Formats: sequence, C-alpha cells, structure tokens
Amino acid sequence: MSSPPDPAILLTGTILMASCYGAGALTLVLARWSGRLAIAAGHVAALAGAVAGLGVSLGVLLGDQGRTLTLPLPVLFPFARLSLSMDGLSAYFLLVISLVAIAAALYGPAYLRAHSPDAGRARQAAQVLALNVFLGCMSFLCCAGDALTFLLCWEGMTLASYVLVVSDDRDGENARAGHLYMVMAHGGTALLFIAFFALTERAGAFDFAALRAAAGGLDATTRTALFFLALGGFATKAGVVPLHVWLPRAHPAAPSHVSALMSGVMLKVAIYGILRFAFDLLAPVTGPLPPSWGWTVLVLGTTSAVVGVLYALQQHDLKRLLAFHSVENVGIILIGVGLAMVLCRREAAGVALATLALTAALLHTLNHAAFKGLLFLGAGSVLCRTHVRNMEELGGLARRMPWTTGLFLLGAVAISALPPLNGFVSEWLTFQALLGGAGHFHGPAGLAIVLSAAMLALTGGLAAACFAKAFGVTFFGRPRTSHAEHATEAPASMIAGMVWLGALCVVLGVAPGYAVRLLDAPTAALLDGPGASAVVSIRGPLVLSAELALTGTGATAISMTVLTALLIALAALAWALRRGSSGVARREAPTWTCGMSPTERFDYTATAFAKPLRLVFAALYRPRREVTRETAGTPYVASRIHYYGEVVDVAETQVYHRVQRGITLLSRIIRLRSTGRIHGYIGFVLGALFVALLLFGVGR
Amino acid sequence: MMSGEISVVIVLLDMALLVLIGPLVTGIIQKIKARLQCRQGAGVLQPYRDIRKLLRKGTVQADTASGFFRSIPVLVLAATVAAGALVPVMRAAPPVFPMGDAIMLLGLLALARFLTALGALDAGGAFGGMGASREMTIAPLVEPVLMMVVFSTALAAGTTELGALAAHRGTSWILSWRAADFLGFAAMLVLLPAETGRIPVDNPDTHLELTMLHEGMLLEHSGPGLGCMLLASHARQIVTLGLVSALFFPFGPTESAGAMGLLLGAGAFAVKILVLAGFLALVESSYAKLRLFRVPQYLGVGFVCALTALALRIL
Amino acid sequence: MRAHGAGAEDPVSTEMVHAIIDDIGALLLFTMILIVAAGQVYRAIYAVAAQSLLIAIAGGVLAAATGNIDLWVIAGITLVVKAIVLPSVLHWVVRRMNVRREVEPVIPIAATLALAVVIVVMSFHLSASLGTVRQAITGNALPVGIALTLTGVLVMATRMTALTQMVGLFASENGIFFTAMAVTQGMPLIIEIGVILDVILAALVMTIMVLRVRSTVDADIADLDRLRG
Amino acid sequence: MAETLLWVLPLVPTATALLMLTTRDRRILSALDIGGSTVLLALTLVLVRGVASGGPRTFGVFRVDDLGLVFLLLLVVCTLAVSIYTVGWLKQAVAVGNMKGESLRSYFVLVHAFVATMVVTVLADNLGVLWIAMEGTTITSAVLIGYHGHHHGLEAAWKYIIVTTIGISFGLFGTVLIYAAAADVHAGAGAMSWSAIMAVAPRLDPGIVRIGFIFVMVGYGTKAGLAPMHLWLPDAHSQAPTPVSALLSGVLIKCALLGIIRFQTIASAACGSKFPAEVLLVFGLTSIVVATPFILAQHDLKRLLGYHSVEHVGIVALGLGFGGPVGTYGALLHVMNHGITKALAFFAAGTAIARYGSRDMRIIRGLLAVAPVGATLLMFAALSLAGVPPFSIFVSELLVLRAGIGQGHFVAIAIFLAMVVIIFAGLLHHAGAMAFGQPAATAGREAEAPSPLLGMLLLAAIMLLLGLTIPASFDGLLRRATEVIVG
Repeated sequence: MSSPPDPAILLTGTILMASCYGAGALTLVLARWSGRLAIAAGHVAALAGAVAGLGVSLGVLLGDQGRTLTLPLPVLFPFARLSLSMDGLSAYFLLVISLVAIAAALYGPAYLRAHSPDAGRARQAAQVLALNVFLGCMSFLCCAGDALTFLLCWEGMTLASYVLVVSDDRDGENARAGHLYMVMAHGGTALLFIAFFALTERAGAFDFAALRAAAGGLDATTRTALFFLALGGFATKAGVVPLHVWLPRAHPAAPSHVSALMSGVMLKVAIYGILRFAFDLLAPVTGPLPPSWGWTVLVLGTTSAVVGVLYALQQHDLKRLLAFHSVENVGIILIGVGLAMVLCRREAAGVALATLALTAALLHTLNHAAFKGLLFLGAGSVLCRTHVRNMEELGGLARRMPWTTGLFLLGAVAISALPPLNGFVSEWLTFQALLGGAGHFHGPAGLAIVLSAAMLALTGGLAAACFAKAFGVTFFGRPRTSHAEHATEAPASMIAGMVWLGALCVVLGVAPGYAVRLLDAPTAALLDGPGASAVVSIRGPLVLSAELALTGTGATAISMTVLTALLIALAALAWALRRGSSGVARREAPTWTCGMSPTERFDYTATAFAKPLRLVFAALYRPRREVTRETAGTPYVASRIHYYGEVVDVAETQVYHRVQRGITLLSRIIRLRSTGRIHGYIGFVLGALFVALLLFGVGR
Repeated sequence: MMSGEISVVIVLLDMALLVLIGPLVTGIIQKIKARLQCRQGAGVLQPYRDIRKLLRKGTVQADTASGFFRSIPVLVLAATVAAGALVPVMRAAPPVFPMGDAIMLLGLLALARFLTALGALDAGGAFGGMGASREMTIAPLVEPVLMMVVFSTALAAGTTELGALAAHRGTSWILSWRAADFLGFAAMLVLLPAETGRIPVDNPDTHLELTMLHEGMLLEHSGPGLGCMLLASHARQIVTLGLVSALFFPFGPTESAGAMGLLLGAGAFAVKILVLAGFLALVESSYAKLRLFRVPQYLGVGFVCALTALALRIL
Repeated sequence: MRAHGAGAEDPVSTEMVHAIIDDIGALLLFTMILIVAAGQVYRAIYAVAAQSLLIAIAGGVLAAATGNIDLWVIAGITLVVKAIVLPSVLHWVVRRMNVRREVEPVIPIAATLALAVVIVVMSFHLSASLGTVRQAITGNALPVGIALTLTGVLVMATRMTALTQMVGLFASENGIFFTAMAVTQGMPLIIEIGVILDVILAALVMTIMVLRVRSTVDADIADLDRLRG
Repeated sequence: MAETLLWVLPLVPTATALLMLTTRDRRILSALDIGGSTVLLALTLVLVRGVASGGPRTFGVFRVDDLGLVFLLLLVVCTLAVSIYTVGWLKQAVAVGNMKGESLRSYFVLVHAFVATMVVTVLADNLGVLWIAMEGTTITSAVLIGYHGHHHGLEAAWKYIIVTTIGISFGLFGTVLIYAAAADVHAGAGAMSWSAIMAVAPRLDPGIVRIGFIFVMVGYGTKAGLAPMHLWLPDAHSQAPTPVSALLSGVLIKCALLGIIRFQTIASAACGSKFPAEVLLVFGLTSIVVATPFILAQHDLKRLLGYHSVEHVGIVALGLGFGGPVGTYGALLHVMNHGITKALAFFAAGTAIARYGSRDMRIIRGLLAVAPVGATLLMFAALSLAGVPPFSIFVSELLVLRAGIGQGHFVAIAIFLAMVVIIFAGLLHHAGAMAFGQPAATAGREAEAPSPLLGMLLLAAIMLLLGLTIPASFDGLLRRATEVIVG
C-alpha cells in the first residue's frame, strides 16, 4: 500500500533505536545525583527507542515484502561476524515488542515512584540499566542475523530480566523466584547452545544464511533432534507446560511494567525462536516439515492452554493469576504454530490453511501482548495504590479507581476471547484453522485436531470464569480491608500507558484487517504462500474470512466492524429502553442479604467463587484442605472454624522439588563422606596414576 | 462464492422477530408446564406484561454497586440481541454482508453471560456471588460441547456461518441426515436445558440458593434494568432454539426470494420453535433439578454424544 | 657427555652393565619391600639409606661403564646427601621429638605389601608392553623405577606419621633417580644437582613444619584432618 | 633486546624481594611491592611487542613464545592487581591481628620469590628447569599458605606440600622418560630443551613418551588441581591469605597447566594428537563432575571458590582435549579469563569475609546493603564464573562448547552442560543469598576501602572487556599461541 521506504532510513532507524536504548542504559550514572532523575531519563530514552523500533518495524512490514534488511555490526569477536538482518518475521516481533515497550515506558516512572518510594539510588540505577538492556536485547534478538548475536541478546535478556526481578523488592521471595527463573533459563539456553553450535560447526560460520545452507545437508534424525533441542530451550523460556514452573513465580515478582514486558513480550521472543528454527533455519529444503514437530507443538500447546487456565482459576494473587494466563495464551499461540507446522508445504489447500493457522498464531501473539500488558499494568496500579496483591483483601475499587477498573475490564473481556475485542479475533481464526485442519486430515489426526479445538473452547470458557472472579472480586463489592478502602486513582502517566494498550485492544478487535495486512510479509516469507491478507481478509480489511477449502460452499466470513456497530446501535436502543417509560426516581438501598445488615463479610470471596470448579477438576488439582474447629464445650457449638486450602502446581511438587531435593541431598552426603586425611589425598593421586597407566599407558 | 445472499434488511427483520417472540416462547413453555401439572397457569402473554410492568417501575440500586451496574443490563441485552442477528429465521442463506458465524454467536452469548456475572458481583452480597460462581462453573463445561456440536455440522458444510450452513444442508434435511446428525442433535437436546437455564440444570422459577443459578444473578436488578435482563434471557432462549433449528433442520428460501418465501420460512420457524419449546416443557416437568455437582456428569452425556458425532463425521 | 653407545675401551661390556643394573634393581625392590614391611621407623630410615647407597653404587657402575664424569659426581652427591645426610636428619628428628618408634599403618602392613606386589607386577607388565624402551633406558631400570616411585607413594599413603611419609617420599625419589641414571645418555649435571637441591629444600621445609606443629599443637601434622569437604 | 629481557624478567621480582629485605616499614614495602609489579608488567608488555614483531626468542635455558606470553601476561596482571589489593587488605589484616606487623617483610619477600619462580616456570625452555621452578613454586607458596600460623593453615600447607611434591616427583619421572626418549634420537644437552625436542618429536619412541606423558599429566595435574588429584586445593586455597589465594588460584595452577601443555605438544607429535587429547578429556570431565557436589553443598566461601578452580581447570583441560584450533584457542582464552575472574572473586570474597569476620556463607548476608560496590563485584565474579555474558568466561566456555560439538563429543558435551547448569544453580544460590536479604548484625558497617576496590575494579574492567570483545592484538597472540600447540 505505501511506497517502500528507503533502506537507508530503516538503517538509521535501527541505529537510532540502538542508541536510544544504549543512552537509556547509561542514564544510570544520573542516579549518582538523583535516582528519580535517572528513572525518568531512562524511561524517556526507552520510550524513544521503542518509538524508533515501531517506526522501523512498520517500515519493513509495509515496505515491499520479502526484502531483508541487513546491517553488519562492528567486529567484537574475531571468530564470528556479528550482524543484524531484519525480515518480515523479525520486524513483526519487533513491532510487538515496541508496542508494549511504549506503554511500559510511559507507565514505569510513576509506578516505581508510587510502589517503592524508599528505593535506594543503587537500586534505581540498576533498574534503569536493566530495563533498557532488557528492551534492547529483546529488540535486537529478533533482528539478529547470526547465532552469536542471537545468543548474546538471549542471555542479556535473561540476565536483565533477572536483575529486574530481584531488584523490585529484596525480600527472600523475589530472590528465590529470580533464582528459579535464572536456573531454568540457563538450562534452556544450554539446549539452545547445542542446537545452534551443531549448525555453526557444520556451517563454519555463524550467520543465519550459512546455517540455513548447513541445515540443508542434515539427515532427518539429526534435523529432528536439533529441532527438539531448540524446542526444549525455547519452550522453557515460553513457559510451556511442564517447563512453566518458573513463570508464575518470576513474572509477578518483577515491577508491574516489567511483568507486562516479560509476560507480554519476552515469551513471544521464545515463540519467535521456535518459528525461526522450525520454518527457516531447520526446515527441509523441499517437502513438508517432519510431522513429529508440528504434532508435538500442537499437543504441548493444547496442554499448556488448559493447564495454564486451570491453575490460573485457583490463584488469589492477582499477578500470579495473570502469569498463569500467560501460560495459557502461549499454549493458544502454539496451537496455531503447531497446526501451521503440520499443514505447511502440503498440497495447495495446505498452504492456505497453514497461512490461516500461522496468521492466527501471530495475531494472537500481538493481541496477547496488548491485553496481557494492559492487565499487568492494571494490576500494577492496583498494587501500587493498595500494596496488596491478594484479591481477597481488595474489593470495591471500581468506585475508587474508575479508570483502572474500566481498562482492566477491557483487558478482561479481551483475554476471555469475548467479542468484540481482539482476543476473540485471534481465537476465531484459530478455530477456523483447526476446523480446516480437521477437514484436511481425515481420520484420527483430524479428530485430535477437533479435540484440541474443543479444549480451546473449554479454555475460553474457563478464562471467562477466571476473569469474572478476578475482576469482580477485586473491583466490585465492598472493600474488604483498609488498603482497598483508601485506594485512590493511579497517576495520569500510568493511566496513559494503560489507555495506549487498551486502545490497541479495541482497534485490533474492531478492525483486525489492518493488523492482518502487517502479517503478509512474515507469513509469505515463512510459508512461501500467498500471505495472510490474501487468505484471511480477501474482502477488504473490514471482513475476516476463512476459506476452509472443503466442500466449498464458500468461506466463513465475519465482520467485527459491522458487528461492533450493531452492538453499539443496540446498546443505544437498550439504553433508551432502560431509562424507563416513566420518570420514577432511582433510589439506593443496601444489598439484599435476607434482612441482615450487609457487611463486606457477606461478599463472595475468590476462594468461594472458584470452589465449584475446584471440585469439578479436583482430580487434577489435588487440592489440600485443612479444617479445624474449636468447639465451646459441647461438640455441637463451634466457637470458631479455621479453614486452610491451597492448590499447588503438580508439576512443581511432583517433579521439580524432588529433583532438587535429590541433588542437594546427594551432594550433602558426598561432601560429608569425603575425608580430610592426607592419606586419602595421596591415595587418590596414586590411584589416578595407576588407573591412567593401565588405561592409556599399556601399549596396544 | 455465496450460494444465496439475503439483504441486510431481512437480517434485521429476523433479529427483531426473535426479540419480539422471545417472551412468547417463554410464555408458551410456562403454559404447557402448567397444563402438564394440571394447572390453569398464566396466559402465554404473561412475560410481556411482566416486562411492561418492570419498564414502568423505578429502580432500587444497591448502595455498594458501582457506576458499571446500571449499564450492565443494557450491554447484556445488546449482546444477546446481536447474537439474534446471526440466526437465520426465515432464510436459509448467508446475508449479503458478513456479520458473524456460529462461533461469534456463542461468543456473544458468552459475553452476555460474563457481563451478567459481573453485574451480580457488583452489588456484593452472597446471592449474586453464588449465582455468578455457579453460572461460570456450568458455562465453561457447556461451551465446548456446544462448540463440538457446531463443528460436527460445520465440518460437513465447510463453514461455520449459520446461513451458509443452512444453505448447505438444504431444506431437504430430514432425508440427508446421517448418524452424525442424529448424535449431534441428541447432544444438542442434552445441552438445551443448560443453555436456556432450565431444569434439570437450573431452575428459572426461584432464587432459592439451593437451586438457582441464573436467577440469583438478577436479584439486585430492578425496574427497567430487570426488564432488560428478563428480555435478554427470553432472547437468549429463543436464540439458542434458533441455533438448533439452523443447525439441524433449516428451512427457508436460499435465494433472496419474495415475501411469500419469507413468510413460509417464518412459519416453518415458528413450528420448529414450538416443538422445541414443547420438548423443554416436557423435560422440565418430568425431571427434578440436579445437584450442582451432578451437572458435570449430565453434561458428560452430551459430551460423549458430540464426540461420537464428530468421530463419525471425520473418520 | 659421550655420544650414544659407549666405545670399545669400556672396562665393562654393555651386557654386564645390564646384568649389574638388573641385580641392583632387584636389590632396590628388596629394600623397598623392607621399607613397606618395616614395623619400626628406624628400620624404614635405614632401609632408605641402604636404598640410596645402592643407587649410588649403580651410579658408580654406570659411570664406569659409560665413562661419564657427570655420573660420578651424581653418584657422589647421592651418596652424601641421600645415603647419609637426609637419613641422619630424619634420625635426628625422630629422636628430637620423641614419637613412638612403631610405624602406625593406616591399613594393615600385609595389605600394603599386597598392593606393593600389584604395583610391581603392573610396572613390569607396562614396560614389557612397550618393547623398544630398552635401548633408551638400561636394563630393567624403567620398571624398577616405576615400581619404586609408586611404592614409595604407597608407603606415604598408608603410614600415619609425617616422618614415615617423608621416608616414603625419599624412597619414591630414589626410584626416579635410579631411572634417571639408567638413561643411557645420562642426565645433564645441572639438572640433577638442581633436583637434589630441591629435594633437600623440600625436606627442610617439611621438617620445619613437622616440628612447628609438634611445638604448637601436640599432634602429628599428618593426623590433622579438620579441613574436609 | 628481547633476549636480555628473558633473563631480566625473572630478576625483577628477585631484586624486589632483595630490596625488601632492607626495610620493615609497611608503606615502603607496599610501595616496593607495587613498583616491582608495575616494572614487571611494563617489561612484559615490551617483551610482548618484541615477540609479536620478531617471533620467539631463546636465551640459554629460557625461551619465550606466544604460548608462554599468554601465561606471562596473566601472571603479571594478577601480580599487579594483588599488589594494589594488598595495600588495603594488609592494613585491615594488621588491624585485626591476622598479620603480625613485624613479620610483614618476610611475607612480601616470599610473595615475590613465589612470583619469581612462577616467571621462571613460564619462561623455562629446558624441561628440567621447568620442573625445578615448579618445585620452587611449591616450596615458596607452601610457606605462604601456612603463613597465618594457626594449625588450620599448617595442616593445609602440609597437605599441599606433600601432595604436590608427590605430584611433582611424578612430573620429574615423566620428564626423565621424555628426556630418555629424546636423548635416544637427539643426543646432547639439547635433549632437555622443549624446542629442541619438538624439532625431533615425531621420531620419538611413542611407547615411552606415552608413559612419560601420563606421569607428567598426573604429576603436574596434581599441581594444577585436576580431579581426582585436587583434594589439597580447597584446603590450601581457603587457608592462604587472600592475596596468595588469588595468586594460587589465578596463576599458579595455570603455570602447571602450561607445563602439561608443553608435554602435550610433544606427546601429540610423537604418538598422534588423539592420545593426549583423550587423557586430557577424561581428566577434564572428571574434574568438572567431581567439583559439582562440593560446590552445591558448600558453606565455606573460600572453599567454594577453590572447588570452582577445580571445575574451571577441568574446563580448560576439556578444551585442550577437544583440541583443534577452536578448542585450544578457547582453552587458552579460558586460562586468561578464569585467572582474572578468580582473582577478582577471591578479592571480593576476602573483603566480604573481613567485613563479616566469617567465611561461612550462612553468616554473610545482605552484602548489598552494607557494601554495594563490593557486593556488585562479587555478583559479577559469580556470574562470570557461572558463564553468563557479558562476562569473559562466557566467551571461552562458548568456544570450548563449539569445539566439543564440532568434534562430535556429544556425550562429553551433555555431561559438561548438565554440570555447568547445576553448578550455576548452586553458585547463584550462594551468591544471591550473600548479596540480598537483610545484613546480619555482625556485619561491619564501615565504608569500603579504596585500595582493595581499585585492585578489584582493575580486574573487573578486564573481565568485562574480554567479555564484550577480544582486542585484535590479544587475538593475534592467542592465535599464534594456538598454532604453537596445534601446529
């Protein structure tokens, strides 16, 4: 649509982005004089960087497709040539990152001031530094043109987010969360190292072009092995079940705008890695991808979606709940990705379907970034005004923080995949893709796909239930504690950050066609097909249509725009109706509680709200529940009853804790058994020599 | 690409029709129930009278409720009615301009339910919370099965747009039914009481905390607000019935034919709805309400039927 | 030094040298067994002295055989330092700090002997497995050297007191010396001297430390095992 | 010029030591200390330029090539950092009473004697001289380890001297065997000079060289702290005065490695590069695996660092074992990186320990609150030891990894990575626990002294620099050094 912008401009944009983030990182020196100044300057720089990134990515995406923008970096390591190269896919993820980064940068300073006014300078400096490094690394990771740049940015991203997690609040909890996060991330990275270096050593070079060429010569098993190594690495970062345990601990621990970045963006970087590996680096030269890849991803995705939302339902910590929803949404994205993998490069019908699936996944990536960012920011403003994360202690905030409430509601509707917001759009596309896939594969495969569609429906319903709980208990009813009682609306700059993302949710929901247009470049590049809009919005940007290419009674088409218009019109009508035909005045009265005078104790708690589902899914939750009753004399009169219940992550308790305990115990034993006597020392030396002589010395 | 295209006017006409006859269906069901219980029962127009009365009344709002409370009935009604716009009533063809499909329809109904639950929580108090909790427990279990039923037909038609679905099935449906269709229909029948909030899943006639789901959420609404909510629940009921008829026995012109064809379609629709209403009344007066935690097993029956339908369709 | 292969004017023929070296090697192994078996610290010390003496003799023989002047010097130094000075130092230390005269084994002496036998067998098997060595190192010097070195260390590993450990150390260094001398070309003189000086220095430091620990905490330094894990 | 430097270089620390005998004043001693180290560094840099232009130089038993220079650079840099650090450390130690004011002179003298012996080991061409110098380092450092005089120190020193002397005597035996093999084909005194042997290496008797190399590997490996001969190392490195620990862990074990490398080149020339590679691989992996549990379950900060030395020496051996240009380059780079990082780690640990008066990591808590800079540096060192970018060790580990995968040693790689991750978990746990949280009441609140910080910042700067880039000149040095080994 627009004239392709001059590469030079894009290069300058990239350099601008780099320098902005760099400058932002350097603003930590300002903390020498004033921490607040450093914070402000750092976030301004981050904002500038994000805007630059937005410009660059739009430039690439709207420019002529298929062009790859490359930029050699200064030679840092003699053994590798670092370079940036940006194609549609990189640009799209850069876009996602930048969009959320803008909100975070707007939101950050006021939040940090309000949430931790007593922060020392060192800490503020660390936060500014880490934030900019974090953003910079993520941005450049998506634009990396070679393995080393990718890995360096990857590690930088991890380290920076770790610093942000532990920096927020130095009680043991954050340190532990950060530790778990860092360790699992490290394990994942180790897998990535193998996957990458197996390629680089064949290629003899680091840049992706060479890796592609090297991968061409791989035999099937090696190729698949490498893919699964990479998948393991990225899945750890993306929080795919069962590698998710770090996520619900680390994300809530960070400052809220960083949580928004981690949940909304950092996970997507892992998705980017999967896509890059599966469709670009490791993809066979000809023929479809090995089926094992796609099916694995599809299954993982479905599992994550369901498990994530099920655990989210039982959380009472607002930010942890959101974190578990990230697990769910990554799962939904992976469903699309896996489907695209399964379908891609099959016969003609396959291409369209694969494009549909990939479009759904990528669109959901963007959508999730928007609404999850929004929700975390909302939770952040609640947190910084009440300093409470447990929703049982909140309530009644709707009257005290109307803006936050409204925006959070927007996010809640979006994440529950309800029309007319963006969450519904991408899930609709996923459904269509799944249906198409089911029709394409007859037999068990098709049935499996439909089942994952059903699971997706279940996920949507549970998400709605979960957010009815989270939103209702937090913002509605009576305030349950004085924290909530005395809450006030968040400062304007924070609201601004939320409004930005909220607007994004609405636009992406009402006119998704324009976002689909942005997907042309990446989808066309990855699937060498017609590109997204050729498949999904043939009939103009206002209509989404999905050609299931089966018996061909025609495509399913919906128009979010028309529907929204209809909704608004009907709402207007209904409003007129509601005003009533008579002018009888409205009066207020206490809520009906069977005649007793209502207190906040009457309001339904989150625990109570989630209880029916807890019982329905008890088999999976294995909920722990202890009820102790103190009776006054006679057992028939209970003076007070203590109830304690919790739902613990099965994967965490059953797997991780055991492994960890095992290793620790083993090493303790070994250490205690080890001798301190010099004779033992000498004996070992002698033994080593003896064995070595026998092993290597004896002539053969 | 579209087999037949219906102008937007007719779509809106459909919608209006649904909203208008929604209460009537409820009235009919009540009447049949009364008869089955050997009672005289209220007239079939009683629901209209109720709504008119409510619209005249003033409102009593809970003092704890926030500003959102007042807008909730409006939004719920709007969402439900909009869902109505997606159901082909006197047509069996997609509209000229695409609006939404079955998934969108379910989405809109879910939106309405979501907002209702929020409204219930807004006022605070135990009834609302309990109702919302139960409603939001049942809904996630119903939706996937409903979705599967839709899929089982959509897979045959290659589209989820209800008009196109209907067009694909054609008006000679009863002859072309396969095993999958029967099973799907069976699943649908199991789901109907749940989706329309009737026994054995819910009891529409009481707020008694032991039995109610949906009614508890309406407790704090009053006057015109309550009126909107009631209208919305009537609409929801008929929309669901409409969905069934569109999925399994569509009837009506596939071309944008003249008034004659449309009237024929409308008549057919009325008949179908009456049958289904009778079925609902029958079930409601011959079963007792299930315990909340028995409901999942009850829905399980539907799930199995739907799954088998899908399997038969695909394998 | 001489070039490879001694000239015709050698007083003793190569075969004879081989024979003698092998015999001395056997004797060395015998002394080694004595050291391992010694129940008294003094006996161990005397055995080391005897061992050093034998090595000095071996040096003399080889010197006579190859006419290598350096070897004479080395033999002399070995005689003085290792056969006389160091043993007497040890002797003095033992008397100085009146420790119990009995050797306190970590594992039973019989077991140590068994291990020693294993080591000897292993070293002969080893050197047999690489045939061509014989010309580079005279006779059985290599296996004997390996055996002595390892057995010396074995003694260090299986004896409680610091003194017996030092004895073992000297024994194992004797092994090295023996092999070094038997290298047909002979070692460069400076190196040998440096080596010996180092040995002396090490012995000195060790002795000092032993005495220091004696004086500070009344324990044998080799018994300390507070640092572990 | 360069030739003269060859014999001047060892003399510099010797002369410094002799000069020190003339005074007892702490300030003058420190001044001499820093002066001597600076001169050493300066001369080394001159030598580096000379060799870069004119290739390897030989002078009698001394010879300098790029391989030696890598280690020499590490040695002099660490020495300078140690001298700077010592100033403030000593002040504190004397104040507390860890060091007796009157015995300072002997301490300084010994340190420089120690440095002198290490210089000789690096520059020695004659394998005999190499051995003598190696034993010299043992003796001097043994005295330094026992310097505090309490019986823990003596115990450590005793274990150190006995075990390493045994090791070294094995080394001597190996040297003798190699010499015997060489003398067979080469005749003459040259048969002990490494360069001369390399000239004829392919013709050496493989059997005897093999035995010789194994003896050297175990012998010098003991000194280098390779498992299972490493047991003395945690004792010694934890008991020595902090600056000495830094020298031991940072430099000395690397000198032993240099010895091994010299023999490895001979062995791979004589019996094919596969054989020494195998041996190195096995010992390297063993070290990494053995170190892991002790790192996880450790409470003593300095012992922890000691075990990390075992692990990282193992990694160097692994790199050499993987071999090839990449692996060797990585190993050499790792030698440099680990030396710098480990010295830094010991410095930071030393200051923390002095602040809390305990080496128990369960007592050192909330360091960030009381000593932000020191805590940050400790964190940096820990992260670098754990192989996190942008710190130097990441780069070298990455190269070792590449080499391993390139050579197809996937099992070794799997073990290596698993251990690295586990160790990372343990280390991060320890470091995080020390840095964060509320400081104990026992923690000293005094401000951080400048001189230790200066010494640490110097090392931290190098660590960060080498993590972000490898300067062309240094890269050239490493490449030439790699050629010396790989050929």
